[in-house]
Amino acid sequence: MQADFRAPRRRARVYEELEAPLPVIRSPGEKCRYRAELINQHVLVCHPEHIRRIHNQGFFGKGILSRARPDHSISEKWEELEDLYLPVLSQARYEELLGWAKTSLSAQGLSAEVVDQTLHELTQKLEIEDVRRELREAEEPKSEDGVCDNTKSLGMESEVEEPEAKKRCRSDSQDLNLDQNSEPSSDSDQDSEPDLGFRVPGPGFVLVVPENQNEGGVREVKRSPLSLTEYLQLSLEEAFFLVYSLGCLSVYLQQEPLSVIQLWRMFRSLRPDFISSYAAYHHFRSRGWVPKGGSGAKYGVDFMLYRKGPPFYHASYSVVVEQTDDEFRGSTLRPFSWRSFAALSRITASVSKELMLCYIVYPGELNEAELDSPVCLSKLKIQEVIVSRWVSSKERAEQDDV
Amino acid sequence: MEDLSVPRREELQPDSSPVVGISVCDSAPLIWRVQDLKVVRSGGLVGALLGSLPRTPRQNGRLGRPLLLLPEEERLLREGPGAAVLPRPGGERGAELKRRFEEEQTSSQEEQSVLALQDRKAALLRAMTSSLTEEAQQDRLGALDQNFVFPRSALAVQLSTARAGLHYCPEARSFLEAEQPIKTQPSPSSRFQVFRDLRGRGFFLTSAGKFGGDFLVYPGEPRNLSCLRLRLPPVLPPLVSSGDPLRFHAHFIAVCVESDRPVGVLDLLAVARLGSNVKKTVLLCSPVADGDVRYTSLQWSGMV
Amino acid sequence: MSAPLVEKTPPANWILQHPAYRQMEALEPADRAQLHAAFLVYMDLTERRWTEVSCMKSPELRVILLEGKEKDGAPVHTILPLPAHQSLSHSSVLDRGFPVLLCAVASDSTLVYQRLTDGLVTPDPPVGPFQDLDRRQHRKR
Amino acid sequence: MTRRRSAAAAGSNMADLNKAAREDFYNEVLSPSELFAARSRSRKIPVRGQKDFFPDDSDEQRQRLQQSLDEHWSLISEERVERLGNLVKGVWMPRRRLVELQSPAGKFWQTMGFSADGRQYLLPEEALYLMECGSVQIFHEDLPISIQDGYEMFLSADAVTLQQFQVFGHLKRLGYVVHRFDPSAEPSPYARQLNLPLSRGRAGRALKRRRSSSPTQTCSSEHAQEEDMEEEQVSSERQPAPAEENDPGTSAGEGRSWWTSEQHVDPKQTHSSAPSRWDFSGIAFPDLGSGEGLVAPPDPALLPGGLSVGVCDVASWRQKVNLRRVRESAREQRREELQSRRMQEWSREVQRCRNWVEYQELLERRGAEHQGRPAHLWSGEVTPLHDPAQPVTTAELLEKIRVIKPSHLLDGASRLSGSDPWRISFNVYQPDSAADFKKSKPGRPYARMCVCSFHGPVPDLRVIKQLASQSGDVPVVFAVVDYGDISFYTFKDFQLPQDVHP
Repeated sequence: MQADFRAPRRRARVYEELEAPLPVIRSPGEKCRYRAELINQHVLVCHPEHIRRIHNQGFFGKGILSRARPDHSISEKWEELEDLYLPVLSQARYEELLGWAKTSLSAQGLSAEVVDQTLHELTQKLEIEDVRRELREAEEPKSEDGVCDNTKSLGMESEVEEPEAKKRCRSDSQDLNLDQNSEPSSDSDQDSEPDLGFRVPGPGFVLVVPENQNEGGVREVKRSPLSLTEYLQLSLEEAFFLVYSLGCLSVYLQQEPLSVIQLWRMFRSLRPDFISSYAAYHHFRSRGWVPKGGSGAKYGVDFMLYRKGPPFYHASYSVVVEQTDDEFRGSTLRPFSWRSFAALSRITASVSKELMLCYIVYPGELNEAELDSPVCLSKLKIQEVIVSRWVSSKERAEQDDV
Repeated sequence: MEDLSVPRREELQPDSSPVVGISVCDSAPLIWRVQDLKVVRSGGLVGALLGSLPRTPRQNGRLGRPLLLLPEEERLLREGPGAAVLPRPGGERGAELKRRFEEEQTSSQEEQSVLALQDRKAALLRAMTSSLTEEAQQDRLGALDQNFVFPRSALAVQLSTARAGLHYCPEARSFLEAEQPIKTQPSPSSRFQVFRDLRGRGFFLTSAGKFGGDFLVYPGEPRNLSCLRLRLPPVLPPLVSSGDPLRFHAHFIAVCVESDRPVGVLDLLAVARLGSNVKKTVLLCSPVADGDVRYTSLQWSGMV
Repeated sequence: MSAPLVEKTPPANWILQHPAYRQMEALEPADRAQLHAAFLVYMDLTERRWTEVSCMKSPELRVILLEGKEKDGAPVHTILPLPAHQSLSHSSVLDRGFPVLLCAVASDSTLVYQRLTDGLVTPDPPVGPFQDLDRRQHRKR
Repeated sequence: MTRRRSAAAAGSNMADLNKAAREDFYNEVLSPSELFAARSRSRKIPVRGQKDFFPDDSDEQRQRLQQSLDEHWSLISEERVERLGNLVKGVWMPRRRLVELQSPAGKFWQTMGFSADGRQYLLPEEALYLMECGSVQIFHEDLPISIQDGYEMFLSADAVTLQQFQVFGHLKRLGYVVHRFDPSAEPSPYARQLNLPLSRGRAGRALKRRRSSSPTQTCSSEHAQEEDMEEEQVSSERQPAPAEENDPGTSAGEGRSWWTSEQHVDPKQTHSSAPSRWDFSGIAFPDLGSGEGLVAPPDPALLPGGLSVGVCDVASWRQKVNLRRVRESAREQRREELQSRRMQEWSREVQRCRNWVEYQELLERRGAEHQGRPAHLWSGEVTPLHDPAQPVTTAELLEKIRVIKPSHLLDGASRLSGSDPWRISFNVYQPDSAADFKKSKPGRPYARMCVCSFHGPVPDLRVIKQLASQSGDVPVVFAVVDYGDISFYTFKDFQLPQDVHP
């Protein structure tokens, strides 16, 4: 019996347009090659432009400092000060950042004297005019790779991202696209969006306000001691997909790029169920959907499945991945009882999603040598099953009041 | 036949006559007699009603007898106030019973016939206007007397719920066998330990399967806590209990886990999420040594 | 033309230089994934303006725990950061004395917090007439 | 502790027990006057008010609770009283595990019971349910039996179980028509696929079904073998799924109407103005519209060397023929136009190639700029599925990376032996069909029930496949009994539709 397909629910408010469904080139001459680091068994993309593309083209990963979209900035609160627009930090937060800067400087082997002096310079009160001048200067040179030059490099890259500016830049690039569209014989090379999207010269300044306004204290403009650049953390499945299926990502371990096989072996060693989990992920991607493992954790499942991407649609499915042999026996990844099953089914229904069991069927003849390479994926089969509570119309009317 | 020295059933306090008759159907412990149901309920055990409700059988909102006991309830009952398994019917029953059944039905028909006639007369009197003379009224009543027939089809008969009265195998009453084992589904003793402990704290418990837990826990009476600390067998609270599921929402979803057994974080997240969805606290319950139970409340943190 | 240059060696990863990270590393945790989880949770808590956030090693669990207060004057919480694909036993969260926040860390760094408290914590009564949320959802369909 | 108690009970308590039991013997029997009075009693169920959250020890709350309890007990203790004339009389026949009716059946006959040898019978679950409804009075050895007797005599592990009866009663009370499921009455998957009429007479079978000793009756091994053989004969033809199931218009209903495939071909592209070097008139175009789901291999002359193309299964493509197009935002449309223009340009270049050699050269030229692919990805034994230097449309890309084969629940299901304890118990028909329901022609069930215990295992894929294969196009519902609660779950086959965003 075939389950009906339920139309995904579009979000009530959508604030963006889809940049691209996947980070691949669509016309000759474009380039797309990204880099990530394997740190502590996790894959991190550090380059801001790479982050932006990988996230916006397919919604891979999550910003480690942000809730979802990698748009972390030094402060959520911004204030207008004359003609400047500055992030606001509390005195305590400012000092915390300062403390980190200090420890970090010391860790670089600098003498206490140098550290103190650096901090002293850093913490000096600034006049608005100084700030304006520095900002003017900062706008002159254009950085090649989109990373802001105007950072006080203290071992940690300082970079402040100004949301308005970002938005402006992005709409610029869209306009560029439109112009090209009206020009039929345009050179397609021109269409590749250059780094316009991330040239966001953050002010590098913050407005420090005292913890308690009533106790006096002054609001001061200071240099930001450091800000943490956002990194994009990819789940193992996402990373492997970008490497193996799209060929657009290179994962480095201690500055050495890993081959497809090396990565496969490494991920298998990190997560025993990696093959099944990846197979499911790969399958959903190959159908054009966006699986997110992180959102799945919120509901106690392996993936949430979105049409187009989380900004556009509510998730349609909660997915639990299961593996079976070719006799279709057993459920080893997540041995369900009716109890745990009832819980999942109920949670899923309460948020208007459907529960999907995704069985990865391993043929009997598949041996360990074959499993040692992602080529084995082509021998796997996938069986999707939709689980739903069957509710008769009359039963539904009865109140379930406990 | 009746032994008058025995106090009438109604006068018995629930705890002075605590033996509950349990009958076994397809190895499930069922309770049929109202009196037994009341004793069980007064012990704070809720059970689950399975049968169609006589008054309006075609709905599932409210069901009627029999009452199915959870394995934990059944065990607690046997350890506590006492329960006995009623034997399955068996043996001979003769023409004697059939004769008595027919006799009683005949006498019931006679009695109902009289009642029906009275009823009809009363109705007739109400209907007749005062314009009729006394004599005319008497005539009509007399005619009613003469012509009144109470057909057998109009006889009201009882379809007994519990086995009692002149029914098949009435000798069930002849004895109760105290220790007949009940083959219920094996229930882990950790579940029982948790059930006993929570019940001992005065909570009402029902099965929480559809909520992904073991028990739904309804508010109880704090004063019962003292008896738990002393680890006394649960006392019988008064008939009107404050947290009765009839009138109160469950506060907890109890999930029994063995304290040393690893639970997947995803499973934990699922059940906690569920609790927050239905506004209940998820309670991880682990029996530990010497019959004690450790509880951890699992709540959505509100940190999103 | 100005495509990102993979070949260029990127600036050093600030995580590895972060004082809190170095402190955690100094505790010599056995599980690198848990260390990473702990650091992410640390960053999240400071971002949420928790105060006095510190880390320590739990000898019995062999993991890094965090401690901190939601704000000044609030009670101390123990935070147990755990990769979402791991498991834990009930006994490991018992007897902490004060509330434990379990923070499940998904492999893409999504954090999910759960509050664990010893004993029975009665839930807050629902606001307004109580109805089974689940059912109402159903009816909407 | 228990033991001590029972030792005591054996002594003095035992006498008390007997006395108490004797009391009960008369306790719940109504007197003739009570019986007579019962005819005018209320049929209403008191409405349950909103529940409270916290007990607050207030008198008001206590009163409400007391009232609820009073209502509860009065409902629970109420006995069934019926006019003898309204009762159908039945006699329990223990050996046959049937109830034979002694007086004409009532309205229930439309959906329950069966006739054989000129007599009318009820199955035990039907009789018990009707007893609970106050419609029949069942006698055993000339004495009426109680509901309790009915439960104890009719239900057992080797016949109708208590849990099966719970599910039966639950559905009946909601108005569904519920019949025992007889696997031998179901067409084999093969017969179903070919839409064969049942070869053996259904009427004769009906009796057989009705008499089956329990709702869990399994099909005979002989029949199972027969099915297996039929299965083997057609296994090669089974590949294309039945068209009916795959037609999005019928099976997916409206839900899929918004859906579209991006596989459509832009008309501008196909009718390109560029002069063609190919002689299209000489190329036979496959006919996808006719019944065959398979397309013969193309003329080898049209193919580059070293390439062999076999028979092509186009079933999956045909599903997509009638899909409608999704509405796109203006930007999406622009982007797609742009892309199609780029592709047109590319295709113009490609069309300038006279042969495969030239095409390879073009590719090489194009690829030149993509030289220097990172060695760590491309020099190894396993390379990425897609070369990121090659421009590609999303649809092409997805096609390229689709390496894991999807599977259907019915795939390989018939070869699974049915030794598992999972069985379908009941066929269920919609309540609104009850009015014109014909037992002789029940039609296609609305669902089939597999009754299982909440404390038993959850079905694995094998079980789901087995039962799906047995049930055909009727959904199998797992009725999971958790003491008094019954939850129903379905496990349905699903293939996530492709969703291509430009």
